[in-house]
Amino acid sequence: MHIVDGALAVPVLAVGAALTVAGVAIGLKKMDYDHLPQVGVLSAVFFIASYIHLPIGFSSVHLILNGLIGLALGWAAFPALLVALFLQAVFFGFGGFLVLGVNTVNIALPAVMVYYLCGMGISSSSPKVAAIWGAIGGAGSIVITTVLVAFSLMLSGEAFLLAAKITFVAHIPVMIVEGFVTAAAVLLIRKVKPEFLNIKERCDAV
Amino acid sequence: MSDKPLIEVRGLSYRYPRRGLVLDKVDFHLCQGERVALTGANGAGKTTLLHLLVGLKRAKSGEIIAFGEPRNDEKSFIDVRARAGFLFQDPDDQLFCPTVLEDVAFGPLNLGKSREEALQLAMDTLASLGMAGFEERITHQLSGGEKRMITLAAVLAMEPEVLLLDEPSNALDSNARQHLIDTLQTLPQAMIIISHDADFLAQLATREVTLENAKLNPLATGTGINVISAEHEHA
Amino acid sequence: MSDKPLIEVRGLSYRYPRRGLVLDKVDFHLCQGERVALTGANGAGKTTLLHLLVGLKRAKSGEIIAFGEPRNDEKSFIDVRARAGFLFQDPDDQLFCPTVLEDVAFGPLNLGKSREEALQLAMDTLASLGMAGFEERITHQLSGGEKRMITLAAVLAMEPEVLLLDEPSNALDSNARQHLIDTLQTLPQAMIIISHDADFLAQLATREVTLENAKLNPLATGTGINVISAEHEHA
Amino acid sequence: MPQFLEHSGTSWKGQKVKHDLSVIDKLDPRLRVIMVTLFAFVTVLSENFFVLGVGVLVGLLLALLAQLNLKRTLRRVIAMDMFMIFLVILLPFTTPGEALFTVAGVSASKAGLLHALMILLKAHAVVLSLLALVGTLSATTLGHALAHLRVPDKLVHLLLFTVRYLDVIGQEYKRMRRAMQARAFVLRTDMHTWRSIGYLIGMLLVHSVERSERIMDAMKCRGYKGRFYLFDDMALGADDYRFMALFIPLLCILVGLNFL
Ligand SMILES: Nc1ncnc2c1ncn2[C@@H]1O[C@H](COP(=O)(O)OP(=O)(O)OP(=O)(O)O)[C@@H](O)[C@H]1O
Ligand SMILES: Nc1ncnc2c1ncn2[C@@H]1O[C@H](COP(=O)(O)OP(=O)(O)OP(=O)(O)O)[C@@H](O)[C@H]1O
Ligand SMILES: [Mg+2]
Ligand SMILES: [Mg+2]
Repeated sequence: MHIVDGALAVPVLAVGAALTVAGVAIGLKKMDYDHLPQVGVLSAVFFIASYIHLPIGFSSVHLILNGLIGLALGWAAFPALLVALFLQAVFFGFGGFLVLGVNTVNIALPAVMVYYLCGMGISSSSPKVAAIWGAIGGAGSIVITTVLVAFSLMLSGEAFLLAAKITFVAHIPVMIVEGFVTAAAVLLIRKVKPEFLNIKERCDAV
Repeated sequence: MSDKPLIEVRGLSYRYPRRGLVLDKVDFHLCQGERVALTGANGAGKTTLLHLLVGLKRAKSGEIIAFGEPRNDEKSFIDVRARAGFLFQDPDDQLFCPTVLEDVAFGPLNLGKSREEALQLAMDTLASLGMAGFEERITHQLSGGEKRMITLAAVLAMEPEVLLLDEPSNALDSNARQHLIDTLQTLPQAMIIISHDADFLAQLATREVTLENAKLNPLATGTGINVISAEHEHA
Repeated sequence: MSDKPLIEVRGLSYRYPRRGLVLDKVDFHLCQGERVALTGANGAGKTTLLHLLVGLKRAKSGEIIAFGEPRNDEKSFIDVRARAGFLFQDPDDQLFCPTVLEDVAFGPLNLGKSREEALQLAMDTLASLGMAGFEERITHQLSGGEKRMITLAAVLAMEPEVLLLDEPSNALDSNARQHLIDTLQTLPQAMIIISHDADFLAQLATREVTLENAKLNPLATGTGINVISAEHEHA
Repeated sequence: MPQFLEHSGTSWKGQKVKHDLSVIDKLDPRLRVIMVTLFAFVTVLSENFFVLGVGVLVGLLLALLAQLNLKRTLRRVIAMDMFMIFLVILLPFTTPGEALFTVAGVSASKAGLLHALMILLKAHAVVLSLLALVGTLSATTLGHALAHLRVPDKLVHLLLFTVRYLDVIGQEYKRMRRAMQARAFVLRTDMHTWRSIGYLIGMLLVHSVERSERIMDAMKCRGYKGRFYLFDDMALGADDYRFMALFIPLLCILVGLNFL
């Protein structure tokens, strides 16, 4: 999902950077110092998820988990994912440096959207309903991410259209896997530590 | 009871990148009915040895013969893992399902059992350990002693022929510890038990081996070395 | 030696959301020179009690008087934490700096010492525990026993007046355990020691209290309850 | 990303990647961050092949100066290549223009090929300089450098926390995965696998959050008041000025070449 340096047009880079700055600013504002460890942990989990490969037929996919991170963090997903992507870029050469803004928006914006779209759903009293919303969140965030990646490519040149389409098709298995995995993770966290998904607060708010 | 060893190890060596040699040409065997205590200082390499036995780490040199066959690749170790139950040093590492029943049924499911069979087996195993009624409890919220018993159930539900126990009595209070000892004494499986608790081992082990300076040395406890001791009390 | 308690607790209660009451109107005090063993089954609430003493959790009701002053808000507990050294159940939670020296110097730096003073203090503390030469080692790569000694050094470097030790002998081999006992015996501080290891406590504690059904009950060990025992062996 | 790269990151301790000390390590961390940023701007914004060629050479030179581990660096560069391989291969065929050659009836344009080449050069120049100048810092030092460069305090703290937990969580993940393997778990393409991995991740999160709370507690017990201390001072020295004296004119020349 990471885009490398040099591929995108300058205006796309600039818009991505601006959106990331805005998102991170909101995220930092909503996150107090006592929340830091929790956000840091999720940032680390995103980092590690990219090393978890699941087989799909003869090939394999790695997890992204931005849906799960969004569900747990809301706007704080922006700083969390920026930090993880920054570390990946600097120490592992994943993605690039100047595209960091675009990459962050592509992965963190869907996370925040999922937080608002599926947040109610996963706190439903029925585990089945919650799991379904978890799956929607997991798969949905990948759908939105791929669409955003495709958009960033297309806006940078007509010639990228085919690559953008292929990116989308290639990620369909990822969407399915992420859906199931996120649903299971949501089910487990609901049972074991519901406060972690802000489920209690949401129930109270209703 | 055959006298062919269940697990046999010849000239096993292992080194960690920055740590150097942890195991140096170790020989070892485990026979039917034995309960071998594996002792040694912190960091001697006890956990590492058990990991090697089931192929979670791969030896740099040496042979592992388990259940009559040499094992050297991932594929052959999968069969070993199905037949040797491994209890980890920290029960938290081993419990990952939300409820006790799901966790205990995980192993049988991996062995290809159907969902119904696996659940039945899980319930039977829990009952036989005196843990009936825990099925729907949330694993994460159990006490240390309960977690230990559940991980034991999870391992026994796979109906293993051998048990590998890594410091099972750690952080247990005296009641939980005694319950564990009593349970282990009734089990028919051959075992390797890592522990720093001399009294715990005295109540269970039929012989003792010690890891020191990367070498494995036999140590006599009770009447015999390398033979099934006479006090061996299982039914 | 004054007979005013260093730490005193009156009517302390605590409950966890799904777990219910863990501590029910507990009274307790720790005097100069005492080494109190705190025992109880797994999940009895021993760790919780220590956390309450230094304000890491906030009691639902009850009083905590530490070093002569009542403590009830974050601010007043900061002073308690500076004067009471807390050794956590799992050393991995406590070693958060990359190297040993940085970790041991972390506390003194937070207490406002200059960098030179802090480093000097860290080195002296390590030396006094027989851990000189470990300064540049990477904390993650130490053995269990070594980690335990380093966390003890980290706590002692803050020159605390009281030590709170949560299962310090867990998973230690017999040498490391004896080294720990010997070290603790030479320390002048009053201590509360949580442990399931009866022999370990027998060598250290001057009296014992037990948590059971959310209540704290005194238990006699040796000659006296609530008074400094005669066998108290520090210099 | 190919399978063989799995776990190359989980074994990273968030500390300095082990490498021989080099000239680069004598430079001020802040300077390294600023220089690599400027260099990235100069190369990414350029459309001139000569400039980009020199950029890649500079990247290589920096990598040599930093004495990067060859195998590890190669692995990382290849990993990056995997991200764009599609893009680069497709470009010549999807860009309209004068045909250069045809594959299976589709013609590749010269303009597309040049565009693809340009992307390759830019990406490699940036990644090499990044790994050489910043990738050789310990993550903690990097965090402090960023703090000195006025990156918001909370963000820096978040970075430091992430780095601290990476190792802990990575280890925990490995132990849990091993425990699953020990119970004869094998990754397959089925629901059982996905559910189990989902549970694993959920449990990993729960453990990690609880551990993070305990670590926070332990830090509070040692008097932590929201500040990390670091034993290395950051001050520009003679080496730094020498490096600037070489690097800044070089950057200026590269920028200038674009307008020739
Ligand atoms: N992944 C690793 N990388 C480097 N060294 C390691 C690694 N895992 C373990 N070690 C080192 O290898 C040695 C043996 O470790 P092992 O866990 O087998 O010891 P052990 O005998 O089980 O000790 P304990 O009684 O403390 O559990 C230790 O010194 C440990 O620090
Ligand atoms: N954050 C929490 N939320 C809910 N319950 C908790 C939480 N932390 C601890 N508990 C429960 O509170 C009880 C007391 O826990 P505590 O850690 O104080 O026990 P302990 O006496 O230290 O046990 P051990 O000997 O196993 O260390 C346990 O039943 C535990 O499951
Ligand atoms: Mg071990
Ligand atoms: Mg405890």
